[in-house]
Amino acid sequence: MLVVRNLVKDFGKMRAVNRVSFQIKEGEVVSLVGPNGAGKTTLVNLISGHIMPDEGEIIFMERNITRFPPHKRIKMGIARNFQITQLFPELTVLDNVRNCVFSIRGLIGQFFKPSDNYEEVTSRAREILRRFHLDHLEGELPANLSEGDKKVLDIAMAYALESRLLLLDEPTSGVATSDKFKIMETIVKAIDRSKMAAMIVEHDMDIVFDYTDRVLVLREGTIMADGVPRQVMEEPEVRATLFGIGA
Amino acid sequence: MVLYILNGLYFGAFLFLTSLGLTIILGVMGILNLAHGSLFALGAFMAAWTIGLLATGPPSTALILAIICSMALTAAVGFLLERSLIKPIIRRPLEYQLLITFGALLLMEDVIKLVWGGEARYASAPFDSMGRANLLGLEYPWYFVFVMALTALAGAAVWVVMARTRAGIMLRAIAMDRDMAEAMGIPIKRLSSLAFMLGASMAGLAGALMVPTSPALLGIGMEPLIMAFIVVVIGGMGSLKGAVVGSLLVGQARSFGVGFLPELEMPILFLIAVLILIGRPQGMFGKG
Amino acid sequence: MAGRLRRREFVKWTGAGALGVATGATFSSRAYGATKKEVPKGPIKIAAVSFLTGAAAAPFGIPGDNTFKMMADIYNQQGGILGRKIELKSYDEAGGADAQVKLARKLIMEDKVDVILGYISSGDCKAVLPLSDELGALIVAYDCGSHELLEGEKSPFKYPKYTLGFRSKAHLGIDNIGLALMIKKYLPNVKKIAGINPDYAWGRESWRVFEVAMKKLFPGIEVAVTLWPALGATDYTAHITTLMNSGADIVHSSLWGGDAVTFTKQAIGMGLFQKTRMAYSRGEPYPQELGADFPEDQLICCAGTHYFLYPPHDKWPLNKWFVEEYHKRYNKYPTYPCYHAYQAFAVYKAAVEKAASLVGGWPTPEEIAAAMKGLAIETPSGYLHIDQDHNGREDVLVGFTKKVEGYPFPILDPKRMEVFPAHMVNAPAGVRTEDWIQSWKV
Amino acid sequence: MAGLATKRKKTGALVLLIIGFVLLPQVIPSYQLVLLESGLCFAILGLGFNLLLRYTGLLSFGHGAYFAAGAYAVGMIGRYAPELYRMEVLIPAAIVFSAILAAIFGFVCVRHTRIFFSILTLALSMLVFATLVKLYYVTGGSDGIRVGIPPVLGHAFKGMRRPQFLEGFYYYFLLGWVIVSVAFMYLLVRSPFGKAIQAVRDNEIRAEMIGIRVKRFRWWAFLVSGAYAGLAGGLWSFVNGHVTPELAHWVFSGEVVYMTLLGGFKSFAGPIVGAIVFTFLKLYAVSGTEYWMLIIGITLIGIVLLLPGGLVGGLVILLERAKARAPWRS
Repeated sequence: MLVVRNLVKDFGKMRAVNRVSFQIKEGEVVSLVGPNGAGKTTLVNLISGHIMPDEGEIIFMERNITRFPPHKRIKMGIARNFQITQLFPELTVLDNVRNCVFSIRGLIGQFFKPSDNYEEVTSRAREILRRFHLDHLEGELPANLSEGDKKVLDIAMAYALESRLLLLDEPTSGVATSDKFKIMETIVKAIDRSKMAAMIVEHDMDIVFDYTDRVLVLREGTIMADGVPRQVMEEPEVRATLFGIGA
Repeated sequence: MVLYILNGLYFGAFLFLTSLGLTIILGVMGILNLAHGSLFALGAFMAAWTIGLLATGPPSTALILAIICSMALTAAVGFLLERSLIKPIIRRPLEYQLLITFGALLLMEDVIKLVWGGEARYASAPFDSMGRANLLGLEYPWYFVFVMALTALAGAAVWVVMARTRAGIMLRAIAMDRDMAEAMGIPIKRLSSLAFMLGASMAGLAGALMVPTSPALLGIGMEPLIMAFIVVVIGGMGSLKGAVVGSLLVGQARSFGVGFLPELEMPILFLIAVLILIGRPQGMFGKG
Repeated sequence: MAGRLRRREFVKWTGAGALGVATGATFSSRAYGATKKEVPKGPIKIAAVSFLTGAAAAPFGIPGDNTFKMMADIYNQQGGILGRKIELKSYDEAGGADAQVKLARKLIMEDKVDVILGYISSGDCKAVLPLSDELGALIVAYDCGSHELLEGEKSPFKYPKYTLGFRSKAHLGIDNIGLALMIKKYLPNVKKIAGINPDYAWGRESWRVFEVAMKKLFPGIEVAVTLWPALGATDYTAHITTLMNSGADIVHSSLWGGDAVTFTKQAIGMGLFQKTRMAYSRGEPYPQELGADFPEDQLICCAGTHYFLYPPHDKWPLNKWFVEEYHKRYNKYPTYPCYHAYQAFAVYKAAVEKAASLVGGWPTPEEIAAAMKGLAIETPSGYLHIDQDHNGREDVLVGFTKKVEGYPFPILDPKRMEVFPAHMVNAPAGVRTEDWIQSWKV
Repeated sequence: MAGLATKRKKTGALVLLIIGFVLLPQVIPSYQLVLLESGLCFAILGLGFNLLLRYTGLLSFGHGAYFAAGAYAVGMIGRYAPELYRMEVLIPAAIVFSAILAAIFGFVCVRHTRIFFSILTLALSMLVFATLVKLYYVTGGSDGIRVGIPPVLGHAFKGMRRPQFLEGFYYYFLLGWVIVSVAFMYLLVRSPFGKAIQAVRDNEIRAEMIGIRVKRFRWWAFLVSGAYAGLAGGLWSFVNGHVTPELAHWVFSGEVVYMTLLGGFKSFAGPIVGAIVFTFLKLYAVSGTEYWMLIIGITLIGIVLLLPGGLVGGLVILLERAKARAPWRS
């Protein structure tokens, strides 16, 4: 479903992503690991279209989307969340999610009927909130949410875009360990394996092991390993990179 | 031809002095001070008044004293403005900042009226008494030469302050990154006042220098404000180099505009400004 | 009552019916309480609008306003108009055309003044005079010059343009035609002219009339350059240089107020007067303003025959009285705005008294207007005639500046002073000034 | 159910308000009524302006340009195409003309935000101002253009004086437009589009990442805002009877910002209240004293420093205080 070839991104002299190539198939849940500054977030930004690559290409559903603007990619089914949660602080939780639904339904440009009068969209938004256990907060402003709930809302917004490829940038960072798994459970439940895939940037190895089928290890902008988590984690070089021990 | 360039320089001198203050304040405090023109007017009225008082004595001394008084007064008023109005809203959204300086503008216009009355104030003795210089076969009023020289001097002084003194370097630091500067423990409050006073006194100087050639009137500050605004937009917000280049450019553009496109003397300047804004919203020497 | 009527009117309109004239009557009665056939007790409310602040205050607004006050005082000493005391209020003309429209609307609709005597700027006149008929109130423009103010689109045009709008003086035609005739007489071999005029109605029209007249009198004359500084400009250096390089023999200028002073000072400083000669279409006040600095041998027009030395005091005592009275009160010689203010006030007074003698009792604005049309009175500067087009007709005085013993400023050289009679400098009613000039046989 | 009750209350209040406005001409003197009409025109302008400031997060300091565009559309048609000088042509013309201008200027402006946006809008409006002043033979320069009373649907107001026109038909005509504009804006800011531009205001990056085309949506908002200003300008030109370049000058644009903050830009009704209050405040300051700028300036500074929520904001606070003191009522 996603094919990345020789992707390159430079920031000035510093090369953040260096000739990265990999694939993701339907139903896969892939984790992306690596030390800080390895280029994980940059990779997510490149695939989501937040920034444009200097070289290489990105193919999604057999189409070359390397130069597509974000809104086109989203239409095609690439959605993302943000490592540092990005919400709409002056809109209610419901509207935060509803905007996404309007957007993906191509209704976002409608300017005559109040949002509340779009029952179908609203109920869909509520359903998503329920799925992510936020339904009781729909009237609140993001500011009044707990860190964990903010995180979940951020993910729920990405999910609401009815994506086929979900790019999750550290969905559980900054969340109490007890909640981490609750969040992952909901996410994984939400992913319909028959036609969806996900790429999750993650630090927590337990999550990598428990919830993802494949892991990509990134170092200094290049992929140093790609495979089943348990096996990959055996490789001393990887352990050295990730935990700075062995080798 | 040479005369056009001279006129351009002469006009540019005023542009430079007024835009200097505007750009420093914009750079250091991120505020577009709409009341800046009123400071110019204040300087003009103060100078006209002083020269009027000293009408009996020699015009040159009257002029010098007038300049000193105007700069002192505008600096003081600048200080008051900064402390009373700008400081409280420095962290507030843009609309409040622009509006409060707008309020200050309205306020000062009427204060000037209250103090000096509504009639035009002429004080042309210094200009009349100086006569014409003979530069490379061209007749040109000494006074205009004097204005250009003094402006160059003032510009140099400001440059020295900004480049060489500790205060200047700290000001530049604030302009670059206010929060960082604050974190570094730079006394922002005091320096903001200093920047404001410096800018204000420059506007005052410009006003004082204008008065001998043209009467002090109500609303006299409007045109200088707009002109300085154009300069800042062209030169780049908060950039001294920008102020210099901008005022030279606008000065010449106007001088030759009047000479050869008399129908467009005003719009052409805005056209230049807009074109530059479209290409580089931060201006020629401004930072993004 | 009026309210109910208006409601009916509204209902009628929504019924897409036509509006009755009745509402018109009720309106004027409601808004103005114009009383019928007996003289009301209360004072006459007169609004005088002149520049009291800004560049035009010192040379125009203040002298004009002084004269209004002086005349109100004098008339009141004589028992007012038809026994009614005059209550004169002065207003500032500053703020531009839009501000003046708002002010005039307030004066008429809320303060319900009997008449507005005012306006120095042509821009303000053009904006305000139409309100006379729109709001049904008498407005007399006293100093502005725009000749298009009361002229139509093309000749012949229907007049009067406004039933209740007047100008108690001649328009700028006389100044600029006067200058042209003067140049023809004294400087017959002018080859090249230039112009520097303020960029609005007054400046544009002054130049147009002057240009048309010059081209008529000097076939094939060359126009070097025309400059249009904004009103209230502070720096004329670029303009002056352009004029000095233009090689023009004569530079026409209708700059006025502070602008004229500023320009002239900077021009003296830059040596313009060594290179060319200025022709000021309204120069009369500036020799007094600038004093001895004002260069000699420049052409000056007096917006009529308004000059503190003309008409000669022995031949025309009214001018002697006026000059002395004004000088006594304000310790300055009257400039032409003073004469214009006198004219407006005197014309209104005469018209009211004439109308009253015809209808008996206090006349309505319409009746006063009818009486004002065709009125002819004596003024300190000679005879003034308000023609059928509601515009004044005057002779015009043009001269050259000259330094003379006994005056701290150059006066008009008595030996080279010309008065062109009204019929030589005013177009007849119904003909546009430009077309009239074109029709001359030279 | 409580929601429904308040809703009914609200609609009730609204209906009363409209009835009040309809009956107003019977009670207040004609001069005040004309002033009010000016205020209503500025209210429409304020609504449009606030669509940018409040809902899109963009401070335009050159909104006078679009107001002027509408007013001059009327003036120019009167001057160059008298045969088209009919209300049913003029108002649409005003809207379209200003919308086009806003479309062009907006295309440039929406590429920037914050002070850059403000300065760019300011410069553009001053360009319009300078052009209007300089093209004397086309636009009448600083003298501006007269605006006569146009026929409406073939009905010419023959021999009618402007005050009658303004107190009679035109007041209700204007009121109609105000109601329509308010209603449309009310719907707009609650529509998906409205929520979208608020999203853009709140978080540009995220907005882009949920598929909102940030610049385009800003541009649309700019367009609508400009069209509102144009409509206001067109309607106002008949009230004033005279249009001048001053309308495009930044000082007028500054007054628009002032009105909006005076009323309170955080609330939907703010600009409307602000515009009407400002109109009366200014005129009575101007005619009451020659030091009107002092009054306007001090009120302005006072509002900014002491009442950042504006009049409406302050009122809301008062009401809440009252509620707090009398809990049984709410």
